[in-house]
Amino acid sequence: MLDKTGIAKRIAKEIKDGYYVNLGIGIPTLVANYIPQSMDVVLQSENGLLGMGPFPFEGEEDADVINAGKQTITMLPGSAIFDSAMSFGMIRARKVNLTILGAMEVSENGDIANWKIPGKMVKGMGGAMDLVASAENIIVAMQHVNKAGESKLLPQCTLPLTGVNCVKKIVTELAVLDVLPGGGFKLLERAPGVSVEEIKNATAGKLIIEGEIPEMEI
Amino acid sequence: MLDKTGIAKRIAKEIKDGYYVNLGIGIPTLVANYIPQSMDVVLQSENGLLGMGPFPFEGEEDADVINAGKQTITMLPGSAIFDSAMSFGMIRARKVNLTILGAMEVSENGDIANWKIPGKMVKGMGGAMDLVASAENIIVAMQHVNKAGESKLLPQCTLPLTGVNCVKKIVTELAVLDVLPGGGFKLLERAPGVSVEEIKNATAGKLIIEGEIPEMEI
Amino acid sequence: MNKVYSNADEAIADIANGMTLMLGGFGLCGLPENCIAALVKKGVKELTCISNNAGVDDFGIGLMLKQHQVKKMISSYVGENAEFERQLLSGELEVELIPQGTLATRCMAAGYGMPAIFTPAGIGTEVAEGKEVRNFNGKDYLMEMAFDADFAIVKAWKGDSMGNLVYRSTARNFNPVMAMAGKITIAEVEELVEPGQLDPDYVHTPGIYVHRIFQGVNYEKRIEQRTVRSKQ
Amino acid sequence: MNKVYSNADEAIADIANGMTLMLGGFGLCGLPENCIAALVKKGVKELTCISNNAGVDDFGIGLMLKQHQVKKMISSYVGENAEFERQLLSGELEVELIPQGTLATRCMAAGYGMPAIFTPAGIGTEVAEGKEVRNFNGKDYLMEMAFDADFAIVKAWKGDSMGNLVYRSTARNFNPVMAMAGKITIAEVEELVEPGQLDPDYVHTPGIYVHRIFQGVNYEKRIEQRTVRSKQ
Repeated sequence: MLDKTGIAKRIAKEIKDGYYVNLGIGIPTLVANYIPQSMDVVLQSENGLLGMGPFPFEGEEDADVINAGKQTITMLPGSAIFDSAMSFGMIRARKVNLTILGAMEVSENGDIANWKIPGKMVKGMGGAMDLVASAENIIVAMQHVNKAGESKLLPQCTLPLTGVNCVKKIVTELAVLDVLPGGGFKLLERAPGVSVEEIKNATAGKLIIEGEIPEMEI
Repeated sequence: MLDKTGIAKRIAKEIKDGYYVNLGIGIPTLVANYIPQSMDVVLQSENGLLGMGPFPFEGEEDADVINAGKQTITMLPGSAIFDSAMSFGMIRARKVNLTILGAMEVSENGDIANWKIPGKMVKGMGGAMDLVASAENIIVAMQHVNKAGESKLLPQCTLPLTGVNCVKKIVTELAVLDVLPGGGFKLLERAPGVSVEEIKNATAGKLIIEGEIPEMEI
Repeated sequence: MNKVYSNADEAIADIANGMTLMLGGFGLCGLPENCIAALVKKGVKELTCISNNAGVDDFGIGLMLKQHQVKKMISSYVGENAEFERQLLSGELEVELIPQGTLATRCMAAGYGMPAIFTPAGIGTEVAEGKEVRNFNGKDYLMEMAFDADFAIVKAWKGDSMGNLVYRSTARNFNPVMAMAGKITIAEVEELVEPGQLDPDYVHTPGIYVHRIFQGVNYEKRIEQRTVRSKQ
Repeated sequence: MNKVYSNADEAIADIANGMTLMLGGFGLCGLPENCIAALVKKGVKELTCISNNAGVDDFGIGLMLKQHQVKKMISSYVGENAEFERQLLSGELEVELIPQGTLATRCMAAGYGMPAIFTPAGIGTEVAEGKEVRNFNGKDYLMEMAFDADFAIVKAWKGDSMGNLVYRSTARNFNPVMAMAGKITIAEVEELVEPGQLDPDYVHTPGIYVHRIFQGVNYEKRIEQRTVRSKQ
């Protein structure tokens, strides 16, 4: 089973040289730490920055330099600043190659819910609806089951949707799965020490298992 | 009767302190020379400049600094440069207070034709269609009659239209006229030495004459 | 053309009860702090506020919420404000949550004189309810309307007396698109300069969009999530 | 991520007959001179060119027209080119004249992922023929579609190897909106610099939009209407 760092490390392997990547809050943010130094990858922060760097050294924080999670950050050489309309313009025009974000639920046809629990949590969707509606390549980073032990990979989402038919891949503490265009979670890899049976038990939606499922390499 | 300079001078009187003004090619360009120094007026050039100044001194031309007529110009302190989309964005959003342009024909309901003579001249509309479709306040600077001696103030335009119901005021070598919202050219002022009769003869569209028509002051 | 005001109180003097305001900033970054303080002092009420966030309990728009000055918030993310949540759940506050890109683009539409724009954000979700859906090239889009705000209130780094504005780093965010979108736009700046002191090539908001400008004071520029790494 | 090409020939090598190109510039100002020269040299044909103007007889897109490389021009103003007029009247050249703001905004729409935009430009004229008219708040607008170009070719003043661009003065014009709009965007620059040498706050076109960049040579920067005043 993977910890959060493991999930981030596994997702980092999906990133290719030359990619522009938008990382959501939470586990996706950690992915930045595991992108190989040899690769030219540019991180987009939807509040208006291309070229996000690591957190600043203590004492060097700048209130005017933050990411979409409102965290103080730094900018790398070759950064560019722009306004919010252009930021979502480049997202909508599919100039961002990969979007990695968290989810509360994903359905077997690629719907995602991650912004609202009626009567309980009303924080808003932020940029998530724009990202999932436009990105060509969306990877969800999340736990396979919720705190109540219920599967988050469902036949249908029960929570209000963020977007429909959009998630392409899911990486959890147990497995890597593709969401097939025709519907269904296709099991690609098992986390180290996790059995196919455990993944089956944790997946409420249609799980497609073909042939031997390899253990993932991180 | 006014010469081109006279028309430009008379139009300059329509400009108010604080106005942002777009000047078309030809007579409208001359208007810039007669804006009182005491007024803060900013000239917009639709190729992407606010704060157009006079022509450069000889030897100081810069190929990168031109106006919408492709003439070399200068920029005044407080200028701003922007791209073509923003330029027409501010025009469309009616941030430009006054548009002055030439015309081949104007109809009594405020239609304007100034971009095409079928089979003869096909230069294109440039920014004129955008300007006339959006500007709140459009003054046409033109000759009252064409070279064949035919009136350019018509019941209906005969040439392909640039815009409909948009011209508010016309200044010619003979007169100043308002285009009334309900239709008709309301005669406001006569050029020095020009009689109402002469204006009547030169105007094919509906001319509205109420009371004494003063001679214009320039 | 006198656009220069002496302070926030003067610049916002005619903002009245019931008006719709756009307020720049992302989180607490690039906030028009002076104008918000002046609005709180003036006590104007029943406002509709269009702003990406609702501030925190004791800063930003949170200060206006605390005084019950806001009737309705139009935002994309409001998760940092307990008082906000209380007012929302008790029904004191009306809230319209919309996607962040939709918020930005509806501002831009207003500034560019476009009555509506198309975006796929929200298709298939409750955001799409009651809205026109239109298919282009096999993909569905929502038609979203340009905003209509009485005032846009923005914060820039530098500005000149003609209203030209320059923003600094990610404090730019929503400020330029809102600056274009207000019927009247008020800009507060950290440094007010004379015309000619800003390079025309690097003006972010041309002065034509800005009606009032003043030199702000005492910027706190609070940091919401101070994250650092230690020097090794 | 290697975006840097050694010259125009390399950068345009895969532009093929029948493609649709956007070309930046206004008149002869801010023209991608090197790429135009390379396209003429390569002799690629049947092109659809989206560009505000069509150059003059012996410069700019006029050079491509002379070689009969252009099948169709989409422009707003073409009045400076006799060869153009001859080809148009003889039916050799197809021409679509559209309002300048519509041209710019259809580029921007492509760059911002918006399939269509609304503009009042052309309402009641032949430009409106066959297009959807829609009324918003009592005013009619045309729905105009985003452009779809295989390549956008732009000229900037400075650029870095990550594709970030800075334009100079009114040579900016259509270049930034076209840079955003190409499926593949090629930028030629007067000065190519290393990442970090352009101030992130003053980048006009973020590198994400630019796929290829090269340092141009021998810029002529011809002036179309040299107008001066004499020193008194």
